Amino acid sequence: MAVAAGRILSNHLLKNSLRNCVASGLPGLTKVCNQLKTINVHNSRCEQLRYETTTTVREAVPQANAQLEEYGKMCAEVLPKYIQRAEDHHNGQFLNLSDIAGIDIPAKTNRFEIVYNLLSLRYNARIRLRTYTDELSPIDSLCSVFIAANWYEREIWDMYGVYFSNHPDLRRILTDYGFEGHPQRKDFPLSGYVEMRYDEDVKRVVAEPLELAQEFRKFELGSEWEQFPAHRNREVKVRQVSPGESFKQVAKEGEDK
Amino acid sequence: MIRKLILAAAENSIQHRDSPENNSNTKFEFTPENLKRAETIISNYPKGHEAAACLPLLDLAQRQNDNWLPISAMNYVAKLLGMANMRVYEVATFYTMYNRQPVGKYHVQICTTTPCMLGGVGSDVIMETIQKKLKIKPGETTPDNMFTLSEVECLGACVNAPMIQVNDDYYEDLTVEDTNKVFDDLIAGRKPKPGPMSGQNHRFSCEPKGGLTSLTSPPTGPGFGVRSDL
Amino acid sequence: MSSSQITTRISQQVVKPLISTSNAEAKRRVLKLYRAWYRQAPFVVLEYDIPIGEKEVRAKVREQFEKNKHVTDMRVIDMLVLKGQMELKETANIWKQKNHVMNYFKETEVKKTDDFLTNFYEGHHV
Amino acid sequence: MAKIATEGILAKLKKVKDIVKFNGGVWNSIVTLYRTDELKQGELVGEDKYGNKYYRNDEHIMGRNKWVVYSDKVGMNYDGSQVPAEWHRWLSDMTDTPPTVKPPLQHRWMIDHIENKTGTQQRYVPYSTTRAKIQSWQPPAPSK
Amino acid sequence: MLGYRFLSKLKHVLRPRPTPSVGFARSQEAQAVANKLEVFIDDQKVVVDPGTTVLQACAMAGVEIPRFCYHDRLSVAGNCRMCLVEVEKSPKPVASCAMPVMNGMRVKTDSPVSRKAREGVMEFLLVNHPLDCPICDQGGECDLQDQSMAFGGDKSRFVDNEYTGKRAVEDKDIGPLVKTIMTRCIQCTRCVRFASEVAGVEDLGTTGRGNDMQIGTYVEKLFASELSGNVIDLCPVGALTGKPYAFTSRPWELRRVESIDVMDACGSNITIGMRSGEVMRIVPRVNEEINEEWICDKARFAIDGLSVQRLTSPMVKSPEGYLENCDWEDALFCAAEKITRAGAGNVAAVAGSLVDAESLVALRDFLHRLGSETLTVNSEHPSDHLVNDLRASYIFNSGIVSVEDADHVLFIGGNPRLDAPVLNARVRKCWIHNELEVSLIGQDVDLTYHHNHLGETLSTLEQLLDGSHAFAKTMYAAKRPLIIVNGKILCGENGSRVQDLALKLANKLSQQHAEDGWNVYNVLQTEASRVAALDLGYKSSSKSALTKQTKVLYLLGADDEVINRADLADDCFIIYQGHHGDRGAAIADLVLPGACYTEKNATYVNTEGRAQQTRQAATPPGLAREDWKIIRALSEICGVTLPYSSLSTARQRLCEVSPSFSRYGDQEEALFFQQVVSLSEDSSESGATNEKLTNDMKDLSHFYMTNSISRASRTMAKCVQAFKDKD
Repeated sequence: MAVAAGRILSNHLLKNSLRNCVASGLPGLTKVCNQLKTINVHNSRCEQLRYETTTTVREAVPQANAQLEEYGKMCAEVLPKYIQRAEDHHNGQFLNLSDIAGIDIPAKTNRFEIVYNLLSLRYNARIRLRTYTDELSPIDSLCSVFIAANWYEREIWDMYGVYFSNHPDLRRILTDYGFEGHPQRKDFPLSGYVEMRYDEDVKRVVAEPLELAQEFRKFELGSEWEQFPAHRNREVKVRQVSPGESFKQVAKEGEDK
Repeated sequence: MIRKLILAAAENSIQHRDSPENNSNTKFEFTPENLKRAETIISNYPKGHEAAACLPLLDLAQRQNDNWLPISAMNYVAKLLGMANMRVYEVATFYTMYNRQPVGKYHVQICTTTPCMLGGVGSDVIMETIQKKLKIKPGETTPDNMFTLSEVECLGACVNAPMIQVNDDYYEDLTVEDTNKVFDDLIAGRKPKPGPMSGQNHRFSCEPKGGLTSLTSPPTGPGFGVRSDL
Repeated sequence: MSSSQITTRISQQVVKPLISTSNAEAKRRVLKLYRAWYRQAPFVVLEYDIPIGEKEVRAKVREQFEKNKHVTDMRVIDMLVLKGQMELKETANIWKQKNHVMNYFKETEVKKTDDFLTNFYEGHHV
Repeated sequence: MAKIATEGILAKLKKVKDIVKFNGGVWNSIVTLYRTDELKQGELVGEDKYGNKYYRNDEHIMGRNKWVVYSDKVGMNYDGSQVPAEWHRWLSDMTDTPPTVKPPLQHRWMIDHIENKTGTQQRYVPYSTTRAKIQSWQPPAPSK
Repeated sequence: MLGYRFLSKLKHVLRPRPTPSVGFARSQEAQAVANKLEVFIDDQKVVVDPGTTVLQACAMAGVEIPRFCYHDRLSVAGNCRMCLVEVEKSPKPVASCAMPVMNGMRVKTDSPVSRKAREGVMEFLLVNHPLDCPICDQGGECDLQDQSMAFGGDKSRFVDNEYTGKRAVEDKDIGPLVKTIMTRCIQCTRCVRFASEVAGVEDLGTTGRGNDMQIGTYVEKLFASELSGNVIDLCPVGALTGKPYAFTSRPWELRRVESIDVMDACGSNITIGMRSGEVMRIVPRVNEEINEEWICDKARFAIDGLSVQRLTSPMVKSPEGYLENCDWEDALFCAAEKITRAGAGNVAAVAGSLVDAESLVALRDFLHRLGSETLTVNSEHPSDHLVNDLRASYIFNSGIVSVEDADHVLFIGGNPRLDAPVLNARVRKCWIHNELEVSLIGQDVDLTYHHNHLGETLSTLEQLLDGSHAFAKTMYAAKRPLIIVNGKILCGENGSRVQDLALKLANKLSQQHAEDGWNVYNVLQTEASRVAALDLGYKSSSKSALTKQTKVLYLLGADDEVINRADLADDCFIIYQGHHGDRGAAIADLVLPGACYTEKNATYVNTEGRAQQTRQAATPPGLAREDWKIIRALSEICGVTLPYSSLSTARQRLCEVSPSFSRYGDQEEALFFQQVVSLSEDSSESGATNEKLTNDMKDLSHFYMTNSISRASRTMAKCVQAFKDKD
């Protein structure tokens, strides 16, 4: 049900060594792996990703690419069982948790996507692990593995309301005490629910339901004299790629065009 | 330098600026003869299209008014033709042959376009001669209001290069002596004979300098080349 | 779809429990939390120096709990209990300030009225 | 020993007497003591145009050797800012030459010394210099 | 909003011009289908009428061609070359705005040739265009900016001007409304064409030639037109911008509120540009049936009057005679006390020119509940003899758009150019394109087009009626004549006589040659509130209605110099409710601050009887409140509470009175014209006929300041001054 996906990214090997590992099972990265049954390799996102990462600093070393790709495959198969191994596996040494990010896609059943970015300083390689959850399903905390996860997870809890079980000190980190709701959720209104002001009578800051006496600032970028709307929002044509289709086919079609 | 440019720009500006001799209150009216001429010109064009007579009427006005067009003359023509003033201004500013600033008695226009610059002695020499003679630079008028010198683009007499135009007359095939002679005459009040000057292989018009090279035989008569049975 | 239906659907899918494994346990947690809040009330009054008595604080606590009395989903109850615990911790440790506590009582909020003249004088848009 | 002590006491009493005398008798000394919380004797260096009197007595340690007795006009409402600039620099040891010896330069553009008006009706109240977005109509005066 | 204008433009192209009476259009339609042309725009087939240009055909196919000089409502100039497109079998790209389509033409709008042509043109246009976009008021809504982004190349080959500088052109001073920065001009000549075709003021032109060509007036001159502001919208670059608006805001900061203009009775559609509760500017909104896409300068520039001389607090007169601020409770109780003490029948109300229908109906109901019937509009009409009970007698029956189909327009009184500039622009358009004949009775004025001036007196009208006038024959020959009577004339001294004669003449004309269903009789009202007020049963004469018995006079925005303190009893208590401290507030004993048209959602009915609504852009300043609410609150305090307390219920009440109020945007046709005529025949009276028809709008200087908002506006005052200084 929850899905964990591992993807290996590296500055220099991104062109073709991508693997999206999708597994079904319970969330909680440390345990999820035991239930990881299938490994499904998706190529459908290749083009998109190629796009994201075309700015390479170093020149690609095919050999290293191949190695890391192998390693990625191995990770995808083995690593979920022992996620810790991603950290201290001899060939990986992903010792650094650089970031935990969250994405909210309300339309999905498991609306939250939690993304862990790991870095191996030893090999200058990065690995990106994704897991999915909903509002009520807790995720196992990674604090026992990475101390750095503490505040990141608190942030995720504060912003998205994803509960991390076994977190040593899960509480709000950014919002004010008494703040209701999780601001990064897509269904949280941009203006919030309450507005704060200093009240002269009670001599303290009060929070009141939103009235927006002050104008809510918004830029209207469309011209009064719009003449060429077609040219302004030129549609980006997105080609749907079915899972069976290989990246090379897509790329080739693109060249033909 | 820049100041000079700005001043020059202001002088030649397309914008009208009232001055003592040129403002909308300056008196201008066609003389009775010219009025008659104007009416004839207007009658050349169909009714309702009087505006077509704008160019000749402006020319008439310019000729009547010492070779330049004050704003009041433009307004007068506009009124005469039932046009908006602005439409006449548009015409008058478009054509360079309408002088919207006072000019001297003789408006000397020297062509400095490539053929005149290269042909004969070259317009550079002629220009220098005139400047020396009149002691003015292009765009200026002599203090006695006799001459205005303008540097212009091609006047369509390239065969007879170099050339100048003084009011309505062309003086062509100029040399330094010819030029001096023309201006001596003009200063003396005589009118030199227009056309190619004698200095450069005197010719009648624009025929080749060394005599005709084609069409030398007499023209054929009627019936030439026609089938005998016709 | 009522929340109980959701629960069944989810339970069929083997959901991961948040904390509690049974409704009884969830209920126990709620009561425990309520008790903790109830006992905290005099300290809240004292420590935050608020112009409100214990009684009102307890009434407010009860009101806050009753606001969610319709909730039957065990996991939702758990989540609410978790948030309630965090809130209690923030309150008990005096991480909060007076205004945070007082915001529960909404004393400055103006009641909306349908009376035309009142709204007219106040300049409220109806 | 006792004699010395006695002399010392006598000298002190004399000093007290001098000070009381300097301050214009017992009653005036009590008033001055009430006003300034101390009773001192010193050389009158000068008086400014507001009526403040400036004294000096180098027997006191540096920092206490110059002092001002504010004009009787201000009563108990005396304030450090009532000392004009030229005396202020003498009083705070920026110079030892009092303005009585070296009068300050006078220029036409100089305005009179004003004490700090904070807390009074004449206090400075900052005001907005931006024009109001909406200007209200000012009704005309009644025509009679 | 993004594509609104585009869509509406497209609609304009696609939809045949609205014809009020369908009869004549039918047969033409059938004919037209036969000789349609088939063209292919980017391989897409489009069937168009002959004479359509390539650009229009492209628009129909949904392909927008970039353009600068081309404008739907102006003649084709074809001088910017931006609209070049590739046409198959044509050796060169063609200027699509000037090229009529030919059968089977294949146009390629996005081919390499077209794109290269555009890039080339853009490169040329930018050779001398200054790069001062950051300080240019057009920035953000600039055609040149947008199109160079969409169609331009990324670099220029004209690098000389890094040394020589770009061409600089002197700025022209053409008045207090339009700011010129002529260096930015790309010589599209839209402004020149607008001035000579639409505004009818041939002051602008292109002087000089080549690189020295300039747009300007040649002589220093005021661009004296009541429509001059429209050149700002027309200018595709920042050469012509609004002088009062200069450097105040950016278009993307503005919140757009679609509203209605109330400066005249046409009800031009406008968009209010609002930023943080302040009205920054007003621009026209397309409405083919009213204002096309023009608005007059008063509508556009009088907005600075909205922020000065405002009534921001209720005021009550002190015993010393000073108006002093008070709070609403005091003001309302004071008013209520006076009203209840005055007793039934002694309370009168006069409605001004900018009042909305909601407050009119509220005031009417309020007074009726108090037992008073004295409700009038602000007019000088001496007695109430006008036939005003039937709608046909006071609205513009045939609609503004009917001018397009008319073959003869007879103006009676007034100066239509200044009373209804957008109507006059349409008449001028038809005078140019449809050979419309226009004649005028009344003081002769400059209408910007040729018209027959028939006479100045009533007798002219009589002569026309009995056929003795020299012009009568031409007039009776007209198939679709329009008589447009100025509303101000009807309110004047001879109002009822004029109405009588005009109605008879209209009747006679419609019986002679006019086609069936053609409305001849039209009234051009000049005040935005007038039709709504008359619809709601307000009487048209305030002079006679106000007697010495009036104890309390309620002025609802009545600011014109019709009511004088001297005409009233000494103890008459005057309550003024309105938004500006103007003439009305000056004589009042009690002032209740209301909202002006940008500050409320309100209904206005234009001269055609078309209900439209303004939308709230700003909030009423200070303690000011929406007008109908004030009356509603007062009614409650007087003990005669009105039964509506929200805008929607107030509108329901309006709807009960006349359903036409709720049909926003539609012109409500008035019936019973024949009854109006017969009524007028009953009331026919003979009077002096050699009296001249008065006219208070002689020239532009009278145009700018006509109501409390424009009288408060500094910009309008500057315009009057500039016009007076002109000569």
